[in-house]
Amino acid sequence: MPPDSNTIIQSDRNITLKAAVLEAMFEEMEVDENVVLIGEDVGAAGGVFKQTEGLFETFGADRVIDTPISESAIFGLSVGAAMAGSRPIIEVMFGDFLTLVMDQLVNQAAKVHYMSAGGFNVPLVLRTGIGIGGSLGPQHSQSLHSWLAHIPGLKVVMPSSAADAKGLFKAAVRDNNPVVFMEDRMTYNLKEHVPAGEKIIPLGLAAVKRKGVEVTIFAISRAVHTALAAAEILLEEKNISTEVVDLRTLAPLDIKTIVSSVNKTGRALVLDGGHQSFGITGEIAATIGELVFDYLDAPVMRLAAPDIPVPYSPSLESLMVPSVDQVVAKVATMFGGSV
Amino acid sequence: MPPDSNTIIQSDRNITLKAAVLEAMFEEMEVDENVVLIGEDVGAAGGVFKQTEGLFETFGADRVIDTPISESAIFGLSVGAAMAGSRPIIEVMFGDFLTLVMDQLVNQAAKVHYMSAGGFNVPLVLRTGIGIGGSLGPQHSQSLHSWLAHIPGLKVVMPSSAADAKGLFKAAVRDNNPVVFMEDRMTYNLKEHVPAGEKIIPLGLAAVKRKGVEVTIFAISRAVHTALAAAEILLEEKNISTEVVDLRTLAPLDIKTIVSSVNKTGRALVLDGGHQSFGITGEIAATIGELVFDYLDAPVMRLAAPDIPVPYSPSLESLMVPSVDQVVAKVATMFGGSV
Amino acid sequence: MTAKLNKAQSIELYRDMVTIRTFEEEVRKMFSAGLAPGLVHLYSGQEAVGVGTCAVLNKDDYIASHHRGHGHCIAKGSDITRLFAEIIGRRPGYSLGRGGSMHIHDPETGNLGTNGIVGGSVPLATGAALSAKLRGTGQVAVSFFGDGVLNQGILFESLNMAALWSLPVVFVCENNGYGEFTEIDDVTAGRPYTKRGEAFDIPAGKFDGMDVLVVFDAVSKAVERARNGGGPSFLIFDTYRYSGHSVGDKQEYKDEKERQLWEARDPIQKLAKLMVKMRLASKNELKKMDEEINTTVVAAAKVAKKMPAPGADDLARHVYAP
Amino acid sequence: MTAKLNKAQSIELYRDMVTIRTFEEEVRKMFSAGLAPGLVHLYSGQEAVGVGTCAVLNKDDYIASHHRGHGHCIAKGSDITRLFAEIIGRRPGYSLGRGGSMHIHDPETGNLGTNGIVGGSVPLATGAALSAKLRGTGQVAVSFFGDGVLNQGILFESLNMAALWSLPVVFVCENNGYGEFTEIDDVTAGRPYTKRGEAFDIPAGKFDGMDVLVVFDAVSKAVERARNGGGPSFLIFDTYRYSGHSVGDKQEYKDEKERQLWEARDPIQKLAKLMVKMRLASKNELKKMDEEINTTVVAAAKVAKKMPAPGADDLARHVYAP
Ligand SMILES: Cc1ncc(C[n+]2csc(CCOP(=O)(O)OP(=O)(O)O)c2C)c(N)n1
Ligand SMILES: Cc1ncc(C[n+]2csc(CCOP(=O)(O)OP(=O)(O)O)c2C)c(N)n1
Ligand SMILES: [Mg+2]
Ligand SMILES: [Mg+2]
Repeated sequence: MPPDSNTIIQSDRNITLKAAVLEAMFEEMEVDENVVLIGEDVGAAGGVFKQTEGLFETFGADRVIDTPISESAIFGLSVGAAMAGSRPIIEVMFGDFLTLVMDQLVNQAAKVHYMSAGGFNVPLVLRTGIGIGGSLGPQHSQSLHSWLAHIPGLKVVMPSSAADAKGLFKAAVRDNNPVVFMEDRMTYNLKEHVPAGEKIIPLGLAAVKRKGVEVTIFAISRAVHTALAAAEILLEEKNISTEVVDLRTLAPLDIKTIVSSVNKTGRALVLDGGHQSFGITGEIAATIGELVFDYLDAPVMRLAAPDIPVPYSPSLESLMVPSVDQVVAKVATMFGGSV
Repeated sequence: MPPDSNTIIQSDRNITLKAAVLEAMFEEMEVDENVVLIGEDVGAAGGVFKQTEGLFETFGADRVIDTPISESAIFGLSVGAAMAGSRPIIEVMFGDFLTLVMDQLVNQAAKVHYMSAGGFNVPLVLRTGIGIGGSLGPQHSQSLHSWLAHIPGLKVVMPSSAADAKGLFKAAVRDNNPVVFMEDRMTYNLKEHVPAGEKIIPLGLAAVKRKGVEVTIFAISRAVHTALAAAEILLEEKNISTEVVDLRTLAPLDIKTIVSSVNKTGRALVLDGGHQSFGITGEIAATIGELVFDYLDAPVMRLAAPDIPVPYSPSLESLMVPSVDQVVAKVATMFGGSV
Repeated sequence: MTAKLNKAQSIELYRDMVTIRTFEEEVRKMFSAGLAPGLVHLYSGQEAVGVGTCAVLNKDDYIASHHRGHGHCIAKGSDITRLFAEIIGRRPGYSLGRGGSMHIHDPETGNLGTNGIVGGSVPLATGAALSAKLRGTGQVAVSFFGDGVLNQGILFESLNMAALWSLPVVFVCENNGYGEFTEIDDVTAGRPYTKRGEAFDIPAGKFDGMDVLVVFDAVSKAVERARNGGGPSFLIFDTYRYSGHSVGDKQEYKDEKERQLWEARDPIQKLAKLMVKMRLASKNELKKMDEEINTTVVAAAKVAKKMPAPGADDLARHVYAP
Repeated sequence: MTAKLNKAQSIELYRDMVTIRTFEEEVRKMFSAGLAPGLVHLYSGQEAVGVGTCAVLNKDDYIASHHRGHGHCIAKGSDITRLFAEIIGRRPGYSLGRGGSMHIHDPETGNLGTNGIVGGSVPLATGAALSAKLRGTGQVAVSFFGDGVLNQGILFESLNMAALWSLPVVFVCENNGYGEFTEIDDVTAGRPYTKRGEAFDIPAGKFDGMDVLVVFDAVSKAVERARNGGGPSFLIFDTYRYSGHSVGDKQEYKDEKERQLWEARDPIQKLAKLMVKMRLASKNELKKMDEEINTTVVAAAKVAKKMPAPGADDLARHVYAP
């Protein structure tokens, strides 16, 4: 039983992102017995962040599998299991440890369907926690989503809120491709109303989280909340009408929604929590520059984490996360002296 | 003795890129006994592409070390050795196998200097062959330079020609940081005059390989040659004056040269051999869009490998490499109907 | 097995080994003629391992192969024309000609693929075994790998989980003495190498990989154990690759004597002699079979060479599954 | 060592163990007071391993530590005030407060760092040993790692190269029975675990990690062998962490009895009893020492707490070496 699933009544389903993903796992494991969960401490312990709590008790040790600390082979085994007909969900505790599974992810999982001319599928979900916060230090704070989005054959999902997380996770489990599902730990406890039951959000659709007409902020994962807060301030303090687009998935990337928003607003800021250089902001800004050039009233701006290992000390760590103030300031520059 | 080093007279130093790097290794190993070469088949066999030929005979098994097939630990040991005072050159046979060393590269090598507040350096060069060609198939044709350029603490060098390769390799060996030196195998046999002896090319300086005034093509590694060939055709057939900038290093990135070139030409195409989406072309195009916006006469365009695993069959493989014709066509579109 | 070897079985083993040898000769010719564009690693000399192993397996059992994998594909039952086609990059190949020699997958025969990453396929086989166990299908998986993999970390991680969960997987190490141009004994500590399996309490053994009946016996026991829930086995077969690491390698690092010693133990000749001795086949019958096989293989090669290359519209297919 | 244990030595071992225990208590308090912002993993209970090992080493010998590494830093001779400072993220810390508990490096004491990647530091120690050998310095390196690392591939790869090249490295596994909340025996195949070293022909042994003299003896032999060109050793010390995985973990997965059994073998009490019995120190002297250490450690903590956080201009320093 996932916590609260029975006790929460429909009208009061205000739950956290963490609980929403857990609920998605629970539901998907219930409908498809080929779905198994594999990872370190995911079983009896219920996950180091209690993010898999209750699954072991419900589905047993055969379907909720505690592993040794062997990231490379855990993931490699999952690829083989997926090729053979299972649908594994693999948890990699910290996104920083993706560095240990890259060979199996990039050279095997991402290419098997292509290399076998469609003969084999690799239906799996790699779930991992990312982001800066809580002073976890340089080796536990990285967000390497730009790497993954660069690899043909992988899908990359990064929800910003509970309802999206649930719907996207369910879509990820049902997808026949390797999907990397990245959750910023700082969003784990964000609550919102999550509709009960079957609500699947197809991968590849961005969501306009706030409508506006003068500038668009593109963001994903935790950064969406920064964007929304900045939009509020921009309206109140500078009378700038800001649209906020949550990309939700990087691969597939919803270029249509990106283009149509900037066509309307004429200005764009791309915001991200990963390191800025050679990260995702470049791709999105470049895409906009290429496709919307004639409608641009200002250069496409970018804001992401500085190119520095994420430090431990809270006073420095907080400088690594693009702030609401920085976003406001950056957007203001796009309106020149006029604001 | 590096091949030819004695027999070639100064005036006739027309040597291949492969020989130039070998010469650089030879010279650096001669002047600094802490420089050691480590890798698979690099010793007695002289490298699978004969790229380390002669080093074993000259420097012996203590300094030219044949390893087991254990990429993760080979690289990890090298990091430890570098921290302790050695200056290893590590060869990873194919750039695709970087996936096996990412943990030690990203979580250790790149961050040690920062995490130790300057207490330890990690002076090493990771040398690897990349690129598309020769039908090596999906697992032996990747160019993952965008990953590396995204990681603070790493330097990334990608020479396009023999003289650059030698000067940059020597700089890389003398650098006190982890440097990834990537050579496109398709450039291995390109020859040019390489000055004898000490000529170090500092990391972080792009080179204008052809002067022009109407459009700039930014490229790196093998793609520089595509750009140069296209520039020639553009001049002859369309009377377009094209500047070609060889970035040479991605980290540090020579933004000054990039900006000043586009300030002059007003048009830019970014060309690369890696997959296009979320690759390096996005970063460079976005940087130009941000910094040169007011001087742009056309959207910054990009051309790179499609987002598809690199296929084996020659007829398809060749479609993965941006061609001279594609570059010419793309540049032509920037001049609208006027050309 | 020698004692109870019957005619049908012996002929099947013989036929498969000769088919592989003949196939590889054709591949070598194709390469020399410039038809096989990439790297090709020939299996000649190692036939007993692949054939002896796959002879034990059911069609729906899994194998995961490596860069020297043509022999495994053939032994597991893939179509040789389509194999040729893939190796020379033609559209009817197993991957539309987009994978080549190192990336041949055949779901029909449970073949999880030849593989370009040394060690990369070990967890794939182990994971297929995990899935078989979870789904209760009774399938077994075989992981083929070269001696070079004895030093890849992912092997050890896989061994640990296979043992821990008693997975129905057989680890088959083909020790041909070399990884590319380096002698395996020069870069590998610990003797005998079977201790690498025993460290995980996995039953391990080292066998003559030039004798197909020895292989068949050893693998039979391992597969039986696996199928009965007894977990993995770790088998090392000593064998030899007659060719260079890939076609084109002149093998200057090997000495002539070594080569002769191994060739004297040729797995095909060995079985042939035994069959004649046990009166399972006459020399003439074997010779006839050789010729038949040669005709078939040469014909298949000819067909493959006439097959079309993939078209531009094949480039972007199958990047994502529907 | 028991037989020839002298006063000075025993006092040094005792002092280091008590310092670590006291230090960790202060860290716990700092964490509870909200001063240590990240994750802290305490070494309490395991002191004998770090202290017994480092007592054998010279100052310029290398160690590479792991996420539970405060004890190693102290035993190797780092300054406790700067350690506290780093753990609470203050500028005078070893990394300007930018590394924290899991990223403490001290070149002065040959400490290649505590480490946040399970298994990540094993090749660092092995590589430092390679460098020492190449440079002919006579230095030895110790790789400290937890039982969880027994299943990480990079351990095996490192063991192989260490054995192959007879590197002066000692592999010290601190088996405290758990990796986070999972019992090591539940996820680790093969008994005894020393077979993981023996597979590479590395001399291996399992020892009581609650007895500092046992540790000292075992490591002494290993270091001597390493220094004399005899290559690596693989030592497993059975020990116990009194605290949770990190401060905050309530350890519901452990049972009370187990805890009591281990506490009865407390390494500090054990040495204390022996010292009294051998008349190397009286109970009173030990008590006085405890108090002195407590005063010193508490004072250091106090100093650290007053130290400034790093400034914004420290953020971007040292991304690249000059
Ligand atoms: C991870 C990885 N490292 C290196 C290589 C390059 N490589 C291809 S085959 C080979 C040797 C493999 O030796 P072995 O496993 O003994 O197989 P054999 O070729 O002898 O059949 C090497 C080093 C690779 N393909 N993958
Ligand atoms: C590569 C990697 N995987 C997982 C983790 C998360 N993690 C941190 S400590 C730990 C348990 C380590 O157990 P062990 O090695 O026995 O050390 P102990 O904590 O018992 O001292 C885990 C899984 C990590 N830090 N690095
Ligand atoms: Mg071999
Ligand atoms: Mg432990």
